[in-house]
Parts: sequence; structure tokens; C-alpha cells
Amino acid sequence: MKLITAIIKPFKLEEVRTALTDLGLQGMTVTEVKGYGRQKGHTEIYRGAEYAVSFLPKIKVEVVVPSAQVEKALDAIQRAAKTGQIGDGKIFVSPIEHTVRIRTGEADDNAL
Amino acid sequence: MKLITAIIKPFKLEEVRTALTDLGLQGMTVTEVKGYGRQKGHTEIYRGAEYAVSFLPKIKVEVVVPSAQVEKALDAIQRAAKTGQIGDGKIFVSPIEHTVRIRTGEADDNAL
Amino acid sequence: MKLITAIIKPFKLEEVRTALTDLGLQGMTVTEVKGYGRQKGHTEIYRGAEYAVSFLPKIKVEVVVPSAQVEKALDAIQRAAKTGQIGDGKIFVSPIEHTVRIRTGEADDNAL
Amino acid sequence: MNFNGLKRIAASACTAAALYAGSALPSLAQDAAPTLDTGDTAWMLTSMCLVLMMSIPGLALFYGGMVRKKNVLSVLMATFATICLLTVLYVVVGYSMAFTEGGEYNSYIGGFSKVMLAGVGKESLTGTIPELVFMCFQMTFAIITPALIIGAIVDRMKFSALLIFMSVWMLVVYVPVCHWVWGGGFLANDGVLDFAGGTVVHINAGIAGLVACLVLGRRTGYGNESMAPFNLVLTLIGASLLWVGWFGFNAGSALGANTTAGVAMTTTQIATAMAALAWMFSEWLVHGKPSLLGVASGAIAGLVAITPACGFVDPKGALVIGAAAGVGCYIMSTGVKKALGYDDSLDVFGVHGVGGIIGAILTGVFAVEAYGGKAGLLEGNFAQVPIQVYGVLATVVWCAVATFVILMILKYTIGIRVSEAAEVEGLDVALHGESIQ
Amino acid sequence: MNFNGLKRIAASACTAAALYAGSALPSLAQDAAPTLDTGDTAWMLTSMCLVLMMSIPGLALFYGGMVRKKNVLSVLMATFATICLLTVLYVVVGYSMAFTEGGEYNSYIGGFSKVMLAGVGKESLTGTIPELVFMCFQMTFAIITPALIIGAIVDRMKFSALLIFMSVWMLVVYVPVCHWVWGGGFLANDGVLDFAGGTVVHINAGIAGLVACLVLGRRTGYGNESMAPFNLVLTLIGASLLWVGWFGFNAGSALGANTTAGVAMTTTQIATAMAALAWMFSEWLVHGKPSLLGVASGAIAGLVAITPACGFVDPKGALVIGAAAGVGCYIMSTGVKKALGYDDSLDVFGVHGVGGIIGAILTGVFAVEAYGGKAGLLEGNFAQVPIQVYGVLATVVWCAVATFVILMILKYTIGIRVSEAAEVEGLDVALHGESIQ
Amino acid sequence: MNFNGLKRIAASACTAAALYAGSALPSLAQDAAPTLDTGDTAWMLTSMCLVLMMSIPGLALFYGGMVRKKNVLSVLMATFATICLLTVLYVVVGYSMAFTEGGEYNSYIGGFSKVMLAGVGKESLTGTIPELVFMCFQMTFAIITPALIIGAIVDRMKFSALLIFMSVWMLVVYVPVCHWVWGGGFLANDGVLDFAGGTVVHINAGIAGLVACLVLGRRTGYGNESMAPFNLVLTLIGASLLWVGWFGFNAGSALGANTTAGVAMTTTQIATAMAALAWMFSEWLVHGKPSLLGVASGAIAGLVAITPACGFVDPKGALVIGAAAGVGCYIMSTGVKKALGYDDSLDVFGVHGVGGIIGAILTGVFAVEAYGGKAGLLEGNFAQVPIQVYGVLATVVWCAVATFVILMILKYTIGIRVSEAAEVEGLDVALHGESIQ
Ligand SMILES: Nc1ncnc2c1ncn2[C@@H]1O[C@H](COP(=O)(O)OP(=O)(O)O)[C@@H](O)[C@H]1O
Ligand SMILES: Nc1ncnc2c1ncn2[C@@H]1O[C@H](COP(=O)(O)OP(=O)(O)O)[C@@H](O)[C@H]1O
Ligand SMILES: Nc1ncnc2c1ncn2[C@@H]1O[C@H](COP(=O)(O)OP(=O)(O)O)[C@@H](O)[C@H]1O
Repeated sequence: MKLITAIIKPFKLEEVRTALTDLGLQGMTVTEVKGYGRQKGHTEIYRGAEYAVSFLPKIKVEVVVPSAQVEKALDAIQRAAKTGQIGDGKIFVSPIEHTVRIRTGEADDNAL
Repeated sequence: MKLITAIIKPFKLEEVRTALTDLGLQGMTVTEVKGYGRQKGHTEIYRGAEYAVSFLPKIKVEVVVPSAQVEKALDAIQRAAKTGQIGDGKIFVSPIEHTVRIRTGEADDNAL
Repeated sequence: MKLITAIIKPFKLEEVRTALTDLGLQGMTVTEVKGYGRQKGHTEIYRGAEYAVSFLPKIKVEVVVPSAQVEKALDAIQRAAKTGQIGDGKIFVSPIEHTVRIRTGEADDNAL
Repeated sequence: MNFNGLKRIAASACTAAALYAGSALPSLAQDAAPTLDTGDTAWMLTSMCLVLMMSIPGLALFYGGMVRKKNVLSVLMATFATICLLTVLYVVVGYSMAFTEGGEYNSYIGGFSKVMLAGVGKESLTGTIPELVFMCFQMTFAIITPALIIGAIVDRMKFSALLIFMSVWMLVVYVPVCHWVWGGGFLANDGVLDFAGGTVVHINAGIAGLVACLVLGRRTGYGNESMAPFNLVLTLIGASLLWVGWFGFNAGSALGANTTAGVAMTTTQIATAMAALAWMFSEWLVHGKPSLLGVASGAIAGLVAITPACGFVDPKGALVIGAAAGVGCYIMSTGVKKALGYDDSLDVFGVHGVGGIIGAILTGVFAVEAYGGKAGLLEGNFAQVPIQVYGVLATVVWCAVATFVILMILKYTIGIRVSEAAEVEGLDVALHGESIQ
Repeated sequence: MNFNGLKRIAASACTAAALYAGSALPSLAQDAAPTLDTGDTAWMLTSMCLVLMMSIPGLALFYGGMVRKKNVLSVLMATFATICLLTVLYVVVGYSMAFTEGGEYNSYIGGFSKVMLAGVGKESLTGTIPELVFMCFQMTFAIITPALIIGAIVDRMKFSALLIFMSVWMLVVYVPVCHWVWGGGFLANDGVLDFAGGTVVHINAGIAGLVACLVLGRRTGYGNESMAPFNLVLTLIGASLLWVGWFGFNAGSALGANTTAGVAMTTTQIATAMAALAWMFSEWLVHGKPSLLGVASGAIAGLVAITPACGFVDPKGALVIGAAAGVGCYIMSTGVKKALGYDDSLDVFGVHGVGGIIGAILTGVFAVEAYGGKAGLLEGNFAQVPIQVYGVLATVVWCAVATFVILMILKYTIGIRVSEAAEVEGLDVALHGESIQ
Repeated sequence: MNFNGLKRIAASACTAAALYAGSALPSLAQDAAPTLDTGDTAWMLTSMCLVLMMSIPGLALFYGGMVRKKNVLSVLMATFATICLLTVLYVVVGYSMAFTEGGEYNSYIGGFSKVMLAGVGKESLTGTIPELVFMCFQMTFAIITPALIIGAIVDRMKFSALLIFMSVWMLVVYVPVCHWVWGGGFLANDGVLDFAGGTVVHINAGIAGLVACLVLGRRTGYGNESMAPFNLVLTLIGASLLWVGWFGFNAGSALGANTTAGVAMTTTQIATAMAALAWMFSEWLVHGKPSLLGVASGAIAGLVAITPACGFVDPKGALVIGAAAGVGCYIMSTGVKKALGYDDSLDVFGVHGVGGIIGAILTGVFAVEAYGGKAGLLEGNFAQVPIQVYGVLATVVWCAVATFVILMILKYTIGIRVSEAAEVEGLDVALHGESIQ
């Protein structure tokens, strides 16, 4: 199994979720994160005090998939999350050695 | 070392924490996340506009443990987090190659 | 590529970010997390009801770097995040097998 | 003389009830030079504070809690800045155009004799209160009415365009209609009943809101993205302060601490509660759950609908008006809006427009001579309802046309809508460089 | 006649102080037909607004900020909906049963002569103010009292059961006790002193809260899970608005802008501040840290305790009453509650019940003839304290029994508690389909 | 006799306008024993509530929204606890020292004849209102003034030191200056004009804030870490309630529901709106974006600047004063503060100090005889401006010296600043054991 971690623009979450479920992936975990990168942030000014906000709101989508489905998933995510604008985000793939479904104790692919 | 990532129901956090500390694990990091899966969400209606809330609040517990302790830890988490109801969550195990304790510079198992 | 995950004290974020950008690392993702460890929490009392708050606010910095740069990055983070006080946090290194830049489709090191 | 007479007309329109019942404001009833009544003045000073509180923080919070997090501050800003700008504008010219003799055009608009409050001296009185207090009280009506429109254009209107629109709209739409009804204009003379501003304030704002949201177009993502309210706690605070402040609006429109104020307070409380329940139970029936946003919206609908009626009807009438407003506004703000697909974002038309029309017409039905000096349909006066309808139509037509023209001119000159990028980023950061943490 | 006399008793109960001191309300003191006083009316119109503001948003926020995030909206909803429902109920029958002649049962309950405000005309007066204003003012008391009980049953009561309970409780518990003390019932005749409602409002609500939380049972997870307040900023806003609004409650109970109102305002401000400090320092001593929730709770305790006394005691008495309430309520709401283990979630009994009892009894101790026309223990009148205790007991017994019976009937018919699943999910989503983001 | 005369001076200082215009308060103008006016009393009861609302929740929220999340509750706590502590202190000794005859030292400080309100009976009057109401009204001024200073010392001052500082400061700085201007002290006799407290309240608080932030030093991380406001929604609510409540402060200072109150209400509304716009547009020009914090800050600046002038100037004067305050305070709170590098955290000096000075001096310029009975520079009275400057200087010098000494003594005894660890953790948890979720 692999863990696919995608950092995307917040308003793209719904599209990404649909793209993944269309592949038959039935679960994912998302986190509100802040991202720093090529996309520049903005400046806020409060009574003359300027604060550069260089971290922008992003959504991290984590989905663990059977190794076989990694390609399709990467594809789907990229297509769904892409706007072509700077700041679209990244996708990272890393290994998962073992998975357990807490409710049933099922393991690995059966746990997904 | 391994990173054990558990997605659990929020009100189970205390039990899971105790279960882990009882094993002598002295640290962990938790994140508020939203989960999508078999457990169905709810619908909110504001002045007739319906919004399906399909992501449910979950807690992500991350704990890095010496490889030797992975089994015990998985066990402890599963027992503590289980309600038997759909939505109890998952546990994922992934490899950690290197660890550093910022304060002391200690490395790997000594850093945990 | 490697994923470097650093759990640090919130007010150290700016310093860590600068340290990393000084290395030419152009991106990172941060998450507000809560940490449990040797550093003790505090107690809150509301009308006599005491609640022990054992999870402390921390910041999780995640940066994916080319394997070659791991050492330099670890160093930089440790130097920037260190106060010498208990609770400074940890740094974990884990493998990343594949990376994609959503905007361009570029892969691996080029995607960073 | 003319001048004094005019003032008395201005006042009497508001206190028709008192006048006809003939005694509540003795100094108005007789022709002797009026003298200051400290009790009436105390209540009107208080009423001005209450109505101002309706706008800030009341209305600002009521609206602010309903938008998405990224736009909350922009809604508060739009409301607060509008209040400030229109306060100045009203003092400079608005009051004069609303409440002075307009010469040959007096049926339609007042004159400029009191520009910059010229001749409104410290000792000058309106009825039994200082004219300056009367002016301040009327000002609070003139500034909240345009502010109500904000609910229809949130999340997408340019701030600069908003300020210009508000200024022009107050002078071209609010002030004339106010003059028609309360300043001695043609609607007053034709016998239209509007105790505290159902027509002048709410129908006016409601129609303008509808036109504005149509001209502006829908919010980006409307129908697809979730636009669930950020924090209904703010909306609840706002609705509550609107309710409390509304007693200054309605009972204050008696222009004194008299029995008419007592009637207005009672009918307002009854209709508001009834409308809130009506909306809540309708929703409970239809969607299976009663909601906080629903009960709060119902309360506002009731406040709106009782506004023109509060000094003219009795408790029973107030109950019916409240029930009708609760159900009527619920249907318009949910089913009908969805069906027609326009994005009246926070239901300015659905609540203020619809509620105002329901209230204006039912005033003609439930007016009770013993309470407000005017008989309604139920007391056999068949003439009143048509007059009320006529007042509504006059306002709707003028407001719709004028609002449309103003917005079109702005649209093709400076532009009225922010860029899509700004809309996605959120107006708080894009327009004001601020954000909620 | 009887009718007028009754009204005067109703009023005089509230203004005992004024009456005995014999002059503050001249039009009441003599038998000549009372005439409207615009100053008194202005203050009473204002007072009604202030007391309404205590409930919404005051009380709603005070309670809402203390629960967990998932239940905040449900607390606001319970308060707001209760206010609306009871407003209608009070107009329909509550006012009549509280303030009219009850015939042979008059010592216990009023009659139905003013059902739907029959005969409460525009011109009818109570003392020097319109009866409609008096009715609205009294209504705000009748709607906030049941709303206070909400603090004891948050996070677990069914919304439908809550609405029914509130309605029945107002008619079966509040209205009779109000009649006993202010409507010419037996407690008034026996000389019980309760200037603004320590017994009628606070002991009543406090006892009902205790019974309700016992019948309902503890919140799921009580003692194990953290139930730390979501956002004390809301609680601070609520406490502040309660404090400000309480001047309408206490000084408004003078039924006019007179010297008695001045006394009530002064003693209220003093006792409140003193109680807040007393709670804060007790806590500082015991737990090592002064807290915002503590100082705010102390302020409410002081407001509660001075309520029955505010028109009868002098500044020194107010200081002592405040100090006693601050310390007493602190002990009951923290140590004692913990020891006994009942889940009076937001301390309705600990603050309103205990504070009300302390205040009621100390009124009998510190009453000063020169201020309120009644001598207390310190001035050698040994009779008053026993009378006060008797008043407290009568209320406690009736309230406890009636509340218990009502809840039991509901429990075994429609049920009063939500499912555990709903409790875990949170009432905002489970009951109202809404949430705070 | 002396006693009555003194009271009249006390009152007349506040109502100079009324007196000179010679009629608004007839019972004061003539020497006959004054009688209670229910209308005046109604307005003053209301005004006390409004001014209290300015402090809690107004000021608490205005400040609380501007700090970082970890310190919000500590700001609310500091404000609320200060209000409570000073209420008690004012009743015990403050009122007496401010408003009684001080014998040979009377030019500088009052006496102790009314300690614990001795002799302030139920029936005793000040002008046409109960003295107890006058005392409560004055109390609200005495408690908000020290509370204003909190904005300068947030995020770093010890709570215990804060309470002691507030208590001593009220007695050593506020009370004397209040006596100088309103209690028959030397500034009143020298003809300094301060209608509602520009000097007594705002310059006083502003200077004390500046001294305090200099003695305390900057917040840890100032200039490096982001100290962006946590939630400007709270600040907006606070600013709005301050604005609404300020009518009690300014129009209430007429001590009655009279034409002077009407003037004060009008000029206050105009200057506030104008100042808000002035700040907003300055900012828009300089930084390219108009901000909510800016427009709200401008409104407060305008309220501050019009305070000394509100009963003396006409609408035109109010417009100019507002504009001057908006621009002046904007410059001081942004550019200048940054340049000088002191950490007046929430701009107590920049807004209250600067605004108060601008207002005090411009009062001497724009005073209009027909409105306030006093001619200003524009009407050819060249004497007034120097007198105003003299009043400002006297206050600045005394306030600066006394504040510095008090803080130094505290610094070298119990200490005034929390540990850096506590500052990093946040005062909510460190000092009060509470937090916002
Ligand atoms: N090396 C990295 N490690 C972790 N996250 C990264 C890295 N680089 C970029 N990101 C994440 O991806 C987001 C988008 O990256 P950015 O450089 O702004 O645009 P783009 O991906 O289009 O080049 C960033 O906001 C950050 O959250
Ligand atoms: N493939 C997955 N990758 C990442 N997280 C997942 C995945 N599947 C489920 N989860 C997480 O586990 C939670 C519980 O899963 P769900 O299917 O609802 O119940 P159960 O685990 O009992 O089958 C989800 O809310 C989600 O956060
Ligand atoms: N085994 C672990 N797995 C994951 N996170 C950990 C682990 N141990 C510590 N942490 C994180 O590191 C933070 C600091 O650890 P702590 O033991 O408090 O101090 P120190 O790192 O100085 O020994 C914790 O708050 C927690 O977030």
C-alpha cells in the first residue's frame, strides 16, 4: 500500500474527493494546512503595522491505496486539482507497510 | 523506527493516549482532521439551501516508536479506539529512517 | 527524496522557515498540531472543575527535499528551532518515492 | 406658518395614531406653540440610541454571521462605513430634502432650506422634542435603510462602488420616498398608513436588494460550493439587538413617551414572537428540524411586517400579521428563491421586501380605530387596503427603476463587481487587507 | 373599583418602597384617577428593552459560551425559541392569570378577565404609565424566568420537550408565584418583601433547575470528558449585557423614574461589583488564580441577591449582600456541587437559587426604613426575617413539587432526553442541522 | 447653603451650556429648591446604563479583539475586574473626594463628608435628578477612565499589579482632575470648557497609557513576531457599543433630557462619522486599502475629540473637529508611533490622548454662544484657546508625574510585568487558567 498525500487549493477539495470516489476509493483524510512556496502571499496592515502573510491556506488530502491503484489515483488527483495557476500544489507518494481497520481488525488492503 | 498513524473518533483520544503511555511511550502528536469513509455524514440546511457534510471530525494520532514496539502499540490503540461502530478509523504503519531530538540532538531511538 | 517532518514550538516557525529558504528550499507545508511529551501541560479550572491540558500547541513543518539535502536541512531546522528548553520537539525523516507538481505534471526533484 | 405647519405634518405622519386619538401629544393636538416635554425627549434620545444600535452592531452582525469566514469582515466594514458616510450626507442635505417644504414639487421632494441644518437651532422644537433630536432619530432611519441592502450584494461588490451606490441611493430613493410618506408628500396626503416605515424603509430596501442582486449576478460558486454561514452566534446577537433596538424604531415613531408608544411596543413584541414561531414550525414541518437561523429570520420578518402597522393595530391583529409574515417570508426566502434561482444572498427581498409588503397591506386590514385612529377592512373601511396597495406600488416602481439605473451607470463606469480572484481569496483580504484568525 | 384597586395592588407590590415612603409615585399615593407621566413612561419603555436584552442576547450568550462547541447553537436556540413562545403565551393568558382578580382563589391565582389582553385598552393606565407598557415590562420577567432554567439542562434535553416544559412551567409555576407576590396573592398580603423578583424569578428558576437536572440526569461523559467552555468571550458579553439590562429589571421595578429607581440602581451596582470581587478573591485564594468565568459568575450572583433587596436597603447593606452572595454562590457552585455530584450544568441552582435565597433573607436583615419604607432586623424589626423565610419556603415547595411532576409526566410520555448518539454528535447538528465553523 | 451650592457647582460644571443658555434646567437656573423631573431622571437612568455598557462589554471587546488569541480573555478580565473594584472604591471614597467641598484645599481636591455616601439620602437631589443617580452616572466615568489605560499595557502586565495600579490611579489622578474641572476646583473657576470629559477622561487616560507603556516596556517579540489582531469582529462590536453608549456619556452630561442633550447628541454623531471617514480615507490613500480596524479606530477618535466640545459647538464645528481627529489620530497611531518605537499596544495615547487634546483645543476655537453659551475663537473670543491649552497642560503634567511615580513604586515593590515564559504561553492560561477553544 502507498500513502498518497496531496496538497491542494481549498476550493478544489470537492472535485478531488469526487475524482477519488469515482475510482472506487472509499476513504480519505483531509487536514487544513498552510503552505509556503512559489505562490506569494499577501500583506495585512493593522494601524500601520505590516504583517507579511507568506503561508497560504491549503488542504492536505491523505489517501492510502493499494499499490496497484497508485497511478490511477495520482492521475485523478492531478486532473481534479489542476487550475494551471501557481500554487496548485504537490502530490507525494510514500510507503505504508501495514494497515488496520480499528472496527474489525481487518488488515492491509482489506482495511481500506 | 516506525510511524504509527491512527485516525480515531475524537472522544477516544484520552483512552488512546493512556493506552500508549501505559506502554511507556512518552510522546505523540495529534491533529484535528476531517475524515471521509463508510461512515455517512449529515446534512445542514440554511434557509432551504442544503449542504451535505460528508467529512466528519476525526483525530489523527501520530506516534513514532522503536520497531520492536510496533505490535504492542497497534494492539493498544486498536483496543482503546474501538467502539465497534462504523467510523472507528484506521491505523497505518510507515517507516521512519531517522529521528532527532531538537533540544539535545540525540538521534533515533534515543530521541523518542 | 525524503520527507522531513519537524515538530517545533509555534513561535519558532518564522526562524525555521528562514533557515530552510536560506538553503534554497522553496516550499514547505505547516500544520497546527497538539503535542504530548515530556514537557508538561497546565490545568484549567472552570467553576471548580479541573481539566488537565496535557496536549500543548506545536507546529508541524513538513518539507520534502532531494536526498542530497537532507543533512543540511536537518541541521538548519535543529539550529533554528532549538531553545534548549524541554519541548523543543523532534525531527523525523521518512522516504518519499514519488512527487508530482500538480500545475505542470513535473515529477520528483523537479517538482520540488 | 408654513414652516411650523410643515414640521407638524412631518411629525403628525409619524404620530397619526396619537393625533387622531387626539390627546397623546397635547402640544401637537392644539395649535399653541409646542413646549419641550422632558419625558418625550428622554424617550426619543433613547430611541435614537436604540435605532443606531440596530445598525451597528445589530445589522452588521446579523449579516456578518451568515457569510463565509473569508468575507465576514468585509460585511461589517460595508455596514459600518455606510453608516458613517450617510450620517454626514444626511446632515448636509438629506434631512432638508426629506423634511422641508419643497415648493411646487413638494408632493415629491422637499427643499434645501435646512441644508447643513441651517435654521435648526438649539431651541427649535418638533412637537414636544428638540428638532435636533427629531433629526437624529430620522437620521438613524435614513442610514439603516441603505445598509439593509448590503445583505443582497455581499461577497462580490466593489467597496468603492458600494459607497457611491449607497450615497446616491439614499438621496435618490430613500429621501424622496420618506418625503412622500412622512414629509408631507403625496402618499401622506393620499392617506397611506405607514407608522414606522414598512414602505419607506423595508419595501424600499427589499426591492433595491432584489434589483441589486440581479444586476450584480450570483456569487461565484453559487449552487456548487458550500456557502454555509460562518458563525450563527453572530447572527443571533445581531437578530437580538435588532429586536431590542426595534422598539426605538417602532415605539420611538410615536415621537414621545405616550400611549401610542405603548401600543407600538406591545404589537411589535407580539408580532415578532409569532413570526419567529411561524417560520420555525414551517421549517420543522418541511425539513424536519427547527433551526436557529430560521427562528431568527422569522423574528426579523415579524419586526418588518409589524413596522407599518404597530401604531394602528391591536394585539390580535399583531398576532395574525406576525403569523402571515413568518410563513410568507419563509416560503419566499427558501422555496421560491431556489426555484427562481436569483442570489439574494442574505434574503433582503425575501424578508424585508416580502415582509414589508405583507405588513403594509395587512395594516389596511387590521387597523383599529380605537388604537390608531384609523379603521381598517375588518372595521368596514374598504378604502384603506387599496390605498395601501397604491402606496406599495408607487414605492416599488420608483425604487426598482431608480436602483436599476444607478447600478447600471456604476456598472459601465467604475464597475461594481470584484475580480473572481478577489472573490475566491475572500473580500476581507482582497479589499481590506485584514482577516479573522 | 375592585379592578382599579387590583391594578394598584399589582403596582404597589412592585413599588412598596415608593408607596410606603409615600410620595415617589404621587398619582398612586392619592386616590385621584392616575394620569400618564411621560418621564415615568419613558423609563418603563426603556426598562422593557433592557430586560428583553437580558434574555436575548444576554442570557443566551452567557450560557452559550459555557458549553462545548457542538452545543452552542442549541443553547442559543433554546433561549430564543423560549422567549418567542412564552411571549405569545403570556399575552394570551399569562398576564391575566398573574395580574387580575382571581375571585375566591385570588390568594393563589388570578382570573381570566384579561385573556388576550381583553379590556387592556390603549388609554388604560397602571399607576402613571400605560397598562400596555406595564404588561410588556412584566412579560419580560415572565419570559426570562423559564429561560434561566435552560442552564441546568443544556446538552441533553429534547427540544420538543423543552418547549412544552417551558410553556407549562410558566403557567403552573411562574404565573401563580408572581400572583402571590405581586398580583395581590397571599405572600403580598403576608408582607413578604421582594422588590424585583428574588423569589418570583430567581429562587423559582434555581429550584426548577435543580429538579430538572436531577430528573434529566448527568451529561454523558460528565466527570470523564473535558467539558471546558467553548468560548468565554460569549459568556463575558452575556454577563455584561445581563448587568446592564438588570437596571431595567431592578430600577425598572420602581415603575417610574423616581427616587426609588435611584436607590435600586445604586444598590444594584454596588452589590454586583462586590459579589464579583468576592467570588474572584475566593477563587484566587482557593485555586491560586482569579478567572474570568469566576468574576462574571460572581457578578451574576450579586445581581440575583440584590434583586429582592434593591429598593429596600442602603449602600452599606448592598455591600454586605454582595459579599455574601459572591462567597455563598462560589462555595455552592464549586465545592458543594462537586461533593454532591449532581450536574447542574451551568449552575442555575448554585447561582440563582442560592443567590436568590441569600438575597431574600438578607432583605429582611438590611431593609432600611428611610430607603424602602420597611425596617429590617438591624433596625429592630425581628418579624421580617421569618416572613422572608416563609416566602422562600412557600416558593421552594411549590416550585419543586410542580416542576418534578411536569417533568415526570413528560419523561413518561414524549421523553425528555435526546439519544446518546445525538449527545455525542452534539445538539447543534442533531437537533437543528446547523453548526459553527 | 454651602452644601446645596456645592452640588449646584458640581452639576453646573457639567451643564455649563444649559446654565448659560439659561433655561434648559430651570430648577437650576433659579435659586428655588430644585424638584425632581421624571423626564430628566429617566434620561439619566438610561445614560448610566449606556455608559456602563461602554465599559462592559464595549471597551472590553474593542480591546479584546485586537490582541492575540492567547491573551484575549486576560484583556476582558482586566477590564471587568477593574470595573468591579473601582465601583466599590468610588462609592466608599471616590465620589466624596470628587464632588464635595474640600475646604481650604478645595481648588485641588474635595473632602470626605460623603464617604460611603454619607448624607446622600434617597430624596437628595442634584439639579432635577436624584443625587444617587448623579452619583451612579459619575461613577461610570470614574470606572471607564482607568479601564481605558488597559489598552496600553495588554499582554504583559501582572494582574495583581494592575488592580493596585487602577485603584491608586483613580484616587490620585482621576478623582482630583475630576474635582478640578467638575467639582468646583481651579480649572472650573478658570473657565476651562470640558463638556463631557475630554480632559478629565481622555487626555488623562491617554497620557497615563503612554507613561505606562514606557515604564512597562514593549511586548516580547514586538516588531518581530506577528501581533495581528485575533478577531476584529469583537473589535467591531466593541466600537459600535462604545459609539451607542457614548450618547449617554455626552448627551447624558447635559444632566437632563433638554435641548443641550439634543445638541450634544447631534454633534457627537456628526463628529464620529466624520472622523471614521477621515481615518478610513487617509489609510486608503496611504496604504491603498480601507480597513475595518481603521474605520472603527477613527470613530473612537471622533467620539473622543467631540467629548469636550459636544455641548458647545454647532454641527459645522463638529464636522471639522471630527475630520481633524480622524487624520490626527491616524498619523499619531501609525507613522509617528512606528517612528518613535514605543509600544502603546492598542493606541490609548494615539487615540484618547491625541484625540482628547485636539478636542479640548478645538472646543476653544469652535464654541458657539448660541449653542453652548460660550463664544470661541471664531466668534472672536481669543481668550478661550489659551485657557483650554492651560487646562490640557495642567492635566498632562499632573497625570504624567503621578502615573510615573505610582508605576515606579509598584515596579520596585511587587513588580509590574509577568515573566517572559508567561508572556510566551499567553496570559489567559498563565494568569487566569482559562483559554478560548
Ligand atoms: N518541498 C515541499 N515540501 C512540502 N510541501 C511543499 C513543498 N513545496 C511546495 N509545497 C506545498 O505545495 C504548495 C504549492 O507550492 P507552490 O510552490 O506555491 O506552487 P506550485 O506547486 O504550483 O509550484 C505550497 O503552498 C506548499 O504547501
Ligand atoms: N483509504 C484511506 N486513506 C486514509 N484515510 C482513510 C482511508 N479510509 C478511511 N480513512 C479514514 O478513516 C476514517 C474511518 O473510516 P470509515 O470507512 O468511515 O469507517 P471504518 O474505518 O469503520 O470502516 C475515515 O473518516 C477517514 O478519516
Ligand atoms: N514518539 C513521538 N512521536 C511523535 N511525536 C512525538 C513523539 N515524542 C514527542 N513528540 C512530539 O515532540 C514534542 C516535544 O516532545 P517533548 O518530549 O515534550 O520534549 P523534547 O522533544 O524536548 O524531549 C511533543 O509535544 C510531541 O508533539
